[in-house]
Amino acid sequence: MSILNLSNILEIYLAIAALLFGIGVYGMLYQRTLIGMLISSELILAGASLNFMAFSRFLAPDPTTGQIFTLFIMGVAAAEAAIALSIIIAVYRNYKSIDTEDVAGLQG
Amino acid sequence: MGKESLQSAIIRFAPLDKLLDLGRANSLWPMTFGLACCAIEMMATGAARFDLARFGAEVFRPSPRQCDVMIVAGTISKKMAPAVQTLYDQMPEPKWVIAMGNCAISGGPFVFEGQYGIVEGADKLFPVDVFIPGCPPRPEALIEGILELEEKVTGHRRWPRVEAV
Amino acid sequence: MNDLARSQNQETFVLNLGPQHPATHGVLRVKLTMDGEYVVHAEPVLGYVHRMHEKMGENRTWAQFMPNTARLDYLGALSYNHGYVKVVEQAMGIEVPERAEYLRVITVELNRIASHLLWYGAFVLDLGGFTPLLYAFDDREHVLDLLESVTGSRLTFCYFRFGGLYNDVDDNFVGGARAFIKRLRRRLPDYHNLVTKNIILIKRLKDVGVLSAEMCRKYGATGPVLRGSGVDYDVRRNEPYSVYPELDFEVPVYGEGDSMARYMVRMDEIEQCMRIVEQALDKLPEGPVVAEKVPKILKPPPGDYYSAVEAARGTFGIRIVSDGTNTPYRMKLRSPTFSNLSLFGEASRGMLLPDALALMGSLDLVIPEIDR
Amino acid sequence: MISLFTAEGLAGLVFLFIVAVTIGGALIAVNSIRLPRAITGLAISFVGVAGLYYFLNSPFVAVMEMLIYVGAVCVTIVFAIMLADPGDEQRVGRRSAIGAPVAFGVGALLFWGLALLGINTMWPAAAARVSDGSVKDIGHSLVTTYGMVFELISLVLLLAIIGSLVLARAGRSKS
Amino acid sequence: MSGYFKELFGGTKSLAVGLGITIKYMVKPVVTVQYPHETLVMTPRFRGHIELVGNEETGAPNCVVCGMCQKACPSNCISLAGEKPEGAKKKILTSYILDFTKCSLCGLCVESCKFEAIAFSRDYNLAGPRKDAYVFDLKKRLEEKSG
Amino acid sequence: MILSEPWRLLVFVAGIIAFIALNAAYLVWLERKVAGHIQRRIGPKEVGPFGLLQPLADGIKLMSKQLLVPKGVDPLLFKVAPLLVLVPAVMSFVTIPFSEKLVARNIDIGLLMIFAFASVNVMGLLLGGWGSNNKYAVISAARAVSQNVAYEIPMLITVVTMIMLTHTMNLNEIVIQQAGGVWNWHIFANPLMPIAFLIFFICSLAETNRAPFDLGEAESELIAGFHTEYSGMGFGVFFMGEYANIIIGCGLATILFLGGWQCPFGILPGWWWFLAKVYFLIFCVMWIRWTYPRTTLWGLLNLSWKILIPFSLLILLLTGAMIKVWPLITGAS
Amino acid sequence: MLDELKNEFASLVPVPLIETDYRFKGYHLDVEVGPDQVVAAAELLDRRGFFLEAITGVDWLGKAPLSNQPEVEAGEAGEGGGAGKAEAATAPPTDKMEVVYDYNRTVGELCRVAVRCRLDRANPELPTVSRLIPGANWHERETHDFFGIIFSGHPDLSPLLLPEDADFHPLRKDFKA
Repeated sequence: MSILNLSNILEIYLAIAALLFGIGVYGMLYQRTLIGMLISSELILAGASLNFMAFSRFLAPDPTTGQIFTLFIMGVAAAEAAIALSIIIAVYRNYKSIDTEDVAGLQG
Repeated sequence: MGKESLQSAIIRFAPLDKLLDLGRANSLWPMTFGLACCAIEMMATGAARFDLARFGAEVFRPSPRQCDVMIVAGTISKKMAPAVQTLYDQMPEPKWVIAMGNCAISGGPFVFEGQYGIVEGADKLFPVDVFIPGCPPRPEALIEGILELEEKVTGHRRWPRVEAV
Repeated sequence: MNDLARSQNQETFVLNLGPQHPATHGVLRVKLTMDGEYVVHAEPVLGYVHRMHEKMGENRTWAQFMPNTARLDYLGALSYNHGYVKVVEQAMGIEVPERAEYLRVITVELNRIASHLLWYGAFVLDLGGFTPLLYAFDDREHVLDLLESVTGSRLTFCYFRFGGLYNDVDDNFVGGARAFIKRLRRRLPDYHNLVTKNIILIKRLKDVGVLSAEMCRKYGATGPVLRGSGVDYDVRRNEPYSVYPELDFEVPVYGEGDSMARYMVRMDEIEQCMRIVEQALDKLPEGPVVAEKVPKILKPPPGDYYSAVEAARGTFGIRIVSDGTNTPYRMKLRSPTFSNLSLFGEASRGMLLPDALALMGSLDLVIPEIDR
Repeated sequence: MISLFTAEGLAGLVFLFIVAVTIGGALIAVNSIRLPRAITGLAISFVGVAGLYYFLNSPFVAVMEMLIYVGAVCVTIVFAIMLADPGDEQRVGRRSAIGAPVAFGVGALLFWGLALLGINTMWPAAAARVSDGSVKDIGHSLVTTYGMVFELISLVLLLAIIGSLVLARAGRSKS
Repeated sequence: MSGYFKELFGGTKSLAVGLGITIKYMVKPVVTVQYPHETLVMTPRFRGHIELVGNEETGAPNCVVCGMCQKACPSNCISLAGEKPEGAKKKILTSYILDFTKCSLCGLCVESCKFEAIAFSRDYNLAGPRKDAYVFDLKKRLEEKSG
Repeated sequence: MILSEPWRLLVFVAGIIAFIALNAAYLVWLERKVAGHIQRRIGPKEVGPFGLLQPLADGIKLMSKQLLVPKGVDPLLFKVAPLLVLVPAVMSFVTIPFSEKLVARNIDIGLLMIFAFASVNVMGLLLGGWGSNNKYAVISAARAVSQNVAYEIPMLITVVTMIMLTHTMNLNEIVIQQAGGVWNWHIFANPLMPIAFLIFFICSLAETNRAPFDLGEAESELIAGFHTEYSGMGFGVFFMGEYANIIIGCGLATILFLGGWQCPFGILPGWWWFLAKVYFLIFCVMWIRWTYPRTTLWGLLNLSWKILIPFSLLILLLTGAMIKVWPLITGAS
Repeated sequence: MLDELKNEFASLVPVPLIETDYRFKGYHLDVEVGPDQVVAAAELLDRRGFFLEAITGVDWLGKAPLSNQPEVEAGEAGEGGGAGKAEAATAPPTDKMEVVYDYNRTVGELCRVAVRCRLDRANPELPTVSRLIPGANWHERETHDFFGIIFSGHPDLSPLLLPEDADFHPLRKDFKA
């Protein structure tokens, strides 16, 4: 197995997907701003989609299935981004901060 | 000025220097920057009758970052002087200054004893490369000023000299 | 300019237009408080070309102040020449020969055409159209050629003298002026087709920057700005001077008060200027161009005198105070754009940035005249 | 052994580069203090993911990834940052000290677990293909097998539009 | 609705008319005077900086050093000096310096001169790298001109 | 089997970059000449014959100009942004068929790919404006993006109409369908297509931030827009990207509507015709720029929502009807 | 019209109200008011549709204000200025500042009114009219710039034409740069 042949191995994609997922989770916990968390969540979604795509490419009898799932994830992600951002802006308007802790504090 | 500092950065290589100078001299982009009366003549120079574009110098850029030459066209008041200085500082090297009109050269007709409002000449603020006297100078004089500046950059003059008759 | 400093209220921010900004026609600074692209508050900051004209008036003799008047409003220098010689002649009781008065009117109106042409170009440039500026300049060059052939300069004319003119004109000038008017008559339809009727321009100017007549009165706005708001006032007709009473012209008035109305007033004024010049050329009498009894050293009787003329931008008023010596004691220059601009702060409230700049362009600013 | 100077070799090299871009972008995205920078990282990472999709025989999804994520989602987020910028100085030093190691631990643990799971599982070999996954096939399945989901997604998007409009407008009228 | 279509058609037409005008001017000849290669002729009244006028025969300046021009000048750009040689009737000009960088080209000096000793020059395209080049020694210029 | 011809691709990419650079340079020259003659002046003339060396001089000058990174900006964003504008433009060229053979990568979804890369371009503008730490640049970037997003809708609807008509997203395929005489071009495919072409053209003007939709660079309002703070080559790269985008917009219009490299008379090779058509459209773009004043953002959005989108939807609907319903009525297969 | 105006002014101010020779002076009515009547005069004129053309100051350092003497004006119309000068010389010098408001109107018969107000040079202060006439705002600021005259109640008297940090008043006769 050559290092140049990695693109044909399912496990590599799974590992990358896992890494993206892990980075996303790390970001979710690490970032303190709502937008930062949104960015991390996009990474998590990207990891999940990559899994779908990889399985679809290597295992599924019908390769369209994974692609369609990914497309759906994109649609949901776009909707999620739009909603999340309008929430963020609304929150910001009300509390003049997008820091998660500030929001929590002000609610009480 | 301006040239020296750049030359130290680039390895001295005569043909290259010459090429760079040629490029710069033929692509002098002025700043959209008029202070007073002379600015109108500056606009007239860019207009159809005189057409500064023939020398590639009609690209008036409104942002100092993209300009090569600052045509100080008009009276610099003391209130304006810091802003003019800032604009000059914001221009990237190599840069040149043309003082157009008597006000920019020496304060012109607005100099009198006890004046409180104007800077007596652009060269009090920063080095000036070409002076164009007149109140205001005719557009031909501004073109002549651009040609003078090209001569200064490249070291020789490509265009015939026109003697006034 | 480089810091993104936000004001106290987080929703708004301060945008500093100028002092060097393409839209301000020179060096005017406007502090804009913006909410997004909406102007919340606009505060013009003046004085960047303050050239001490009023102080210089006190330091120079009456005759020596002449070149200064040309540099106040360099686009309509002859109107200012006219205002100044008029007030001094009024104080001294100098009678000006008729030919000189006719020539004054002709040159002033030609100068007004040049000024309006430049405004037309610059205004469309503010709105993003570049080509009309160059067409206007093309025509303007012809006026300037004419004026240069009599006055010797292209911009800062210093042509009028107390009691008359610097020198007489020749037949070439008369013929040239007629030819120019013919040429401009041919060109104006192109201007209108290219710009006035353009849907983009109409959309940008119609109902934008509406100034009410009352607002103009409160701020002392004059000239095309006032006439664009439906007030029929023109110094040339309401307070006749020179030979204007003998000439037949209309004062264009538009009632809408929006930028389009101000635009139309100026465009119509170009046509009226051409009518005036034509009539004046027809009626141009023979005779001397300088009054005979003009004292060598002027010493107007003590007292203060006021006089106003209609400059291209509005009423140019000049108040002189003489103490009977050969230098003015006080010289107050009332420039029209100073008052016209002062309403910008109130008028631009709540407007979009491009619309506010269109409004500013339609006020026809010449900054050195404001700053003096 | 594949030589570097064949088509496949070059493709392999490009693949490695794309993986690096993906991971690097993701790391920039989560580690940046400045949000605009984080967004740039995210965009870079998405471009990388699009490249991976391309390698997975799906140029269509790759292009859609660019179109939707880079062109729409990232731009929307930048807009949100512009509208609600907390300013850099405000955020520096406000990160709790325990947060970072814990977050790193959780992330690393998840990665380790998932990767192990993925690599150690014996995946069944690919069954016989019923289609080759071309755009035509995707379109076909979208309106046949997955028709219902397709409709649902459009509903979700519609709701998202209305919802964000309502939210944004509510904030606006208040100010 | 009819307003909508009216505006749409009217607007489109106005845009087309605008394009027609620019293309019309595009095919017309240019009006540029290509300055260094060709140039406009200055009008006889063109005001350049002032120049001393010499006697046509002798070449000596007409100036009688009365100082009227100096007094008339609003911006003090003229400074002249003269001396009265032994036995001569008139003062003779020794130096006539014009600081053109302060001049406003108002023409008051020429107007004030009763002896037609100064006139406007035709220099319309002055430009140069040195500021002091525009402090003219007019007497020297006159001498150079007359040979 | 993925990258079957990497070397060919590399050569093409190099060629495209050279093409873009040369084109950008000479389009600037052309623009200045066109502007000059429209305004009855000459334009660049003295530098080389007909001013042909003018772009060279400008290029040399821009390259030797000091690159200023103003204080207070994020250097990474500031430097990446121009590339984000240029690189997608280069990538878009990969799928554009200059002639039947002269195409870097004949991808089945080429049309979609161009739009995907065009959307990255938006990101470049946004980051350039945001990264400059200059209010004018930020406003300009926001404007440019809202305009791009607004005009993507009618543009994509028009493109969908085209896809319905052609049944393919492969650009070369689309051109091949238009073989034959001029009447086979898609612009004459049905009576609605000229309007569709107009909509597409207007949208591509707006997408490339050209006058009268150049709100992002509105000189009289926003100094120089999102590239206010860029000097030297940073500005040059923005410029190149902009002109590359113009070529792509006009090229796409040519491919979709004007028969791409198809020649109506059978003389001269295909790429010649393609370029001739593209340059004609580019001339129109310049002609428009030097004729009209600028719109405002609201005027722009009004145009998009009130005129372009309804019309493009109508065309989509009618075209769909024509394709599906018409055969049913006439009984043809 | 002019008479009505004169009557109204007469009820407002007891002191000199001069109808001037328009052809010679350029304005019709010359009213002198005290600092406390400036606003009332503005109100009166504003009600009658006048607009403010300009505000200006005159510094009469060591001189008697000239233009206020009816004899001079009546006697000198259209002539040279010998007698007026003599008149001025005889008046005792007083250190005064003067603020002149030029009113004009756009409707009806032409009528220019100059309202002037004398102030003590040591303490030049008078109420602002900018609340009534917003256009006066800049004129007053400018007058403050040039003469240091304080318009009490003015919203912002920071320098308008002079640099922001200027603390000099250049049109005062004792100003030295």
